[in-house]
Amino acid sequence: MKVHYYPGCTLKEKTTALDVSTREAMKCLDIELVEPEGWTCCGAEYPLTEEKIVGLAAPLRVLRQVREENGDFVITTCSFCYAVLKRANKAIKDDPLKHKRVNAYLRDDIKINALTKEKTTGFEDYNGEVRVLHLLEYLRDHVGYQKIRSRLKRPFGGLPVAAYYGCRLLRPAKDMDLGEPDDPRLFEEFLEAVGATPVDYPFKQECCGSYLSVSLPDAATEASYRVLRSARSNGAAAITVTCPLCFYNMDRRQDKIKEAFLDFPGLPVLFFTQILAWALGVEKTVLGLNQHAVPADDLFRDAPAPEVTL
Amino acid sequence: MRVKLKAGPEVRKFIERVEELSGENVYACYQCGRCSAGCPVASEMDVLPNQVIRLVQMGLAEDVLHSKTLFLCASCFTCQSRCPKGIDMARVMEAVRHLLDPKGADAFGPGEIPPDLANELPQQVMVALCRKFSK
Amino acid sequence: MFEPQIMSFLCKWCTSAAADLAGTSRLHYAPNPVNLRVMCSSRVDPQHILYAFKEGADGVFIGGCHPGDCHYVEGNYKTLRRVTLFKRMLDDLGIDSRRLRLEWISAAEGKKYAQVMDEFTEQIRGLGPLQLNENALMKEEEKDE
Amino acid sequence: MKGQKKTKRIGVFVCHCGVNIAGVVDVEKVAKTLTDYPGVAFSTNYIYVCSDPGQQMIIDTIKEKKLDGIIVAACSPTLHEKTFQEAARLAGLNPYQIEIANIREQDSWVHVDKDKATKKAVKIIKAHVEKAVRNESLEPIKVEVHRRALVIGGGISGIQAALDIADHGYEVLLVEKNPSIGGKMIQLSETFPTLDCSQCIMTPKMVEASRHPRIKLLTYHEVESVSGFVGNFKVRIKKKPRYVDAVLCNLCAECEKVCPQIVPDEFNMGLSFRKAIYMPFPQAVPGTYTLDAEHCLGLNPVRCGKCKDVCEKKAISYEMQETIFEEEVGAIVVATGYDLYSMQALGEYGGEKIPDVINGLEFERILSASGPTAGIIRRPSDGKVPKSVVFVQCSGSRDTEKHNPYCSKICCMYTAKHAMLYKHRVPDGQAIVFYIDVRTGGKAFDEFYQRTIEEDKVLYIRGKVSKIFKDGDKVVVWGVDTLTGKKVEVEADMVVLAMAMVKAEGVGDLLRKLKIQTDIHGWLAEAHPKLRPVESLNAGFYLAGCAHGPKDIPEAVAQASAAAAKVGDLFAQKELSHEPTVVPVDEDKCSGCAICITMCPYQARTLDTERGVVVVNEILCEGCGACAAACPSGAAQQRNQTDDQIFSMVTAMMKG
Repeated sequence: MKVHYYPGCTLKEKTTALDVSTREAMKCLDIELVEPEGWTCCGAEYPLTEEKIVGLAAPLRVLRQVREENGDFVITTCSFCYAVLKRANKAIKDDPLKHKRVNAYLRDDIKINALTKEKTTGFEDYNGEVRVLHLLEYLRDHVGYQKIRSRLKRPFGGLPVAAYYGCRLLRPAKDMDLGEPDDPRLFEEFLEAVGATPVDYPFKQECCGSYLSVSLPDAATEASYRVLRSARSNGAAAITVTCPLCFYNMDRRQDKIKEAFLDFPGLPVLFFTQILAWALGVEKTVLGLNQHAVPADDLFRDAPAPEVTL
Repeated sequence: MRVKLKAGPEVRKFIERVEELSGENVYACYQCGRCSAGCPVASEMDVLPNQVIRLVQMGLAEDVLHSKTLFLCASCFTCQSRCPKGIDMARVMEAVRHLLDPKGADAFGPGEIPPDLANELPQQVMVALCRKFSK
Repeated sequence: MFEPQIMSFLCKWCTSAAADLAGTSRLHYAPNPVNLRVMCSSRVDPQHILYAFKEGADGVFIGGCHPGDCHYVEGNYKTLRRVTLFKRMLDDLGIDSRRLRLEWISAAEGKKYAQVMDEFTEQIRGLGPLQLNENALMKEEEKDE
Repeated sequence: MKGQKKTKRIGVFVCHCGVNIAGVVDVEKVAKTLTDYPGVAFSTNYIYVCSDPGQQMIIDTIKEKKLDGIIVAACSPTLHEKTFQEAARLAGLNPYQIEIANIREQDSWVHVDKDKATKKAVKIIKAHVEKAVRNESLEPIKVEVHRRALVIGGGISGIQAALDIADHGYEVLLVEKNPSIGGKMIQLSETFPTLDCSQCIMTPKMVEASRHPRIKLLTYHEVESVSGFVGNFKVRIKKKPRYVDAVLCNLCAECEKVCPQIVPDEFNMGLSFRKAIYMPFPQAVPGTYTLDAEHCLGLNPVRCGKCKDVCEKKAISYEMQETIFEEEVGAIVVATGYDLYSMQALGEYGGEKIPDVINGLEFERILSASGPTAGIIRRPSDGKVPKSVVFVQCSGSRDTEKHNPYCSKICCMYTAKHAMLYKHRVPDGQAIVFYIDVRTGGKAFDEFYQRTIEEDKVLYIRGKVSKIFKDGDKVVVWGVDTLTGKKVEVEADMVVLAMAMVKAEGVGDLLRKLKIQTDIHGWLAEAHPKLRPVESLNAGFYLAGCAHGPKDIPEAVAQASAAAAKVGDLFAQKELSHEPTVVPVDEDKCSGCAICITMCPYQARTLDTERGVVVVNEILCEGCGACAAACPSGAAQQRNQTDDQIFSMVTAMMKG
């Protein structure tokens, strides 16, 4: 089965581990991922003022391209891309003024015929026809946990794992619609389906510091520390994320966290797709584990999960 | 110094612009402070989120436009998700930031990112940060 | 000067009481509207309105309680729905729908009542005498019966 | 069109009201003009028609001129309609043959142009003549009253209402779904602002209710359905099997000792345990054990039967069955109370998953001398005495976005009380209250609140808590002090959430059965927000206590007494008198389309499916006329304001 998949810029360049593990896992589930022709950056940040209409053009172009390729939906894994695509799509459906103004920008785009590569101009208005799904959502609603369970080659043996949602998957809830923003279940259900034990901890939905790690590094260090510490003190052997930026803040900058907070012993950070791929039988050499600053290799063993020392 | 509250068309226009740009009714806020209580970066802010909306309500444009807070909000929407009145503070922040011209010393542009860090950073960080806080 | 004839249907609990208050406050307003007191604005049937136009009214006014204040729970909402729909029909019948006006005026709003009466009288004066297309109206009446 | 042969003799009396009318309206001319109007047999003007000689003139004229309808053209009908109706009655004329034409407030006082005002007066009077010639003589609708009341709910409001009605001399059925009366108040520790012990002031009332000769206490009963109308309700009541004979049970407690089934104790908010056979609390009324079939091993001697074996009084029987019986009452007081909003709804406060985050009622039980900790403040997780307690006001209240938009009203005061009592019991402990506003409108309330701060040194922080989470054995609270602009964090031992009050669970279904009006939050709706605060929109139903919305004990008691007084008003009448200007159905014209039924807010109209016509319960009809306006066939006609009357009035007003 072919489905549209929007990796986004970061997965293509810096954080290929998320992209590669997604593709490998989907292969195990007999799902072929197709990227929309000529996709561009989504803009990373959903425009929050009523006047920044042009910020909606990029994500909606991507979605329109999916429609042109007869796709009903597109899946993403990066939380930032997911939020921007989903919110832009909702805005154009809900707000007639935005619909009118954005389509005025989009109408005269150059169209490339997928087969002949012939260029023409003029598009039908995009009306929000394509659904935007996070891979977690797709796995739950389209693939089904039943099917995942039936294909498991290496169930995780109850490894205690913390699900980290961060901001973008859940909020604002009226746009994202992935569950109660202070009591979500989606990620935990996924972890159970792959045989891990989700750890309940109160920071699963708190912010990791986001891009403040660049403009105000200390604030991000503290925010990430609180999340990691909470996960670890509640018994997690690893924390799983869906977002390359959360990964950057919590894994790549974990040495800085340890420097600032001496009581923190460290915690491996995984992409949820790495867990999925490995459980479905993918070899760990292709999971991009070499991109991790905090070694996570030990978690992927055929033997029972390692003891967790707190 | 005692702050003189004004009520002229200029003050009204500032409040109206914030409301128009953000799509939020700033008068819906009854100052419970929950946005500040849950904000992950409030401790770094010179003006707390609830104070930002308070200053807008009072029409004290200068105070709010010159606060560092505008460039600290990471749009994590924690405030929005818990606001008892459903106000999206991140949008109010963005609206005020939009009205700030020139953007001032707290803005953050591509030039501020050291080249070696830029090599390492996920693309989304640079795009998002520069869209948000750029001069 | 053209003196319009205005037929007013007033809810006993609010607008009629407001008209009384306007009186006790000695407010002066246009004498054109003549008031018929009903128990509730929802007692007013579109037929009554049409009949008033037929009998020479240039304007018809209905006064009811503010939303949420109806003495009979939600009679005023029923009136609002009826009037909204009926206004569209009036236009079809060739009667300018501005000749029918519905207002929420509470028993405390004597001043508003007087203002609205003046305003409505002037508005109808501006629209001029109602030129009734008797044929269209008769057809409508037959349909009703 | 729609004419009627005018055979009536109508008299017109135009009042000068001194110069109030005569100063603007040419009253003589008006009276003279009316003389010739069809139907008018007599027309005159007089200086003050409402004066004694004026009224006498009316009485004499009615008799002398054999009038069968009169118009008094004078001031607003709200002032003297009753006066003239009475005068007419003295003259032998039916009061419904009197019409008041308002030519003062709505004419002479508001217009200056004498000519126009005079013409307008003529139009107004002519219109009323048209109405009068078509008026029917009417008599008030009479209906017998069943002088017996049903009170639903055995909390403080229900008990108070029942006692008052019974003291008025009427019989009362007090229905309570739980095994004992007492409601929420009996669970409270001490009450603000006087700190009386709740049980001490409540139990005498409970006992009084149980001993009152005119109160029939129906505990462990539920109202199944209500039919009929004011004065004449038929109520079906379900008696749930208690499996213990309340008369035989001597409270020896042997059954409880042998029962193997352990169940969370509802009375202690699940903070302790009871057996499947239990007394809800020591002062329960009636004083009897109840066997909770849901948790019993099976009501079967083969499976267990231990309680039955040890009961010397042979009070226990597994054979008891649910029964349903019918009662007739004339009035119903609804006092079904409230519940606290579920903590599960507040994920950011732990969503009920943190054991040491509790609600206000749980804290009441912890404070209570008869509670699970015998009045020593201990936290649920480990029984330690908490040295730092945070109280969070407005938990789930004043939140238009996700929870309840309204203020729950009593939390400010009970939180102050909680903090104060905590400090009394744990003097070296720290009590912090997070609030948005403190509302202390009540007798001696603000003084109490100030005492909490000044004398008991409770720290009040102005800001709403954003997040509460567990960290080790501490409960961490993230808040803000909006007064200083400081973001604050408290590592507390226990947190008490002042949860919003919401309509009682399960009441929604009951209220639906009663067909009683509620507001959008499920609270009972009063007939008028200012002037009829204890009556329902549905005649014969009265409201008491928190079923109507959040309120404190004195308010609930006051409302219950007011509801009882209203029931007394109703029962003081042998029969009910109801305005006859209702909207009956002309069955010959009715097509049974039922449109009028959807218009009626009072359930006065029902479809007789057999005959295919709508039938009207005239007692329930309030005469708004919305149905008459909607009726497509003209079958629904309001008495003395028929379409015919309105049409002829319009003609007179537009052409007169």
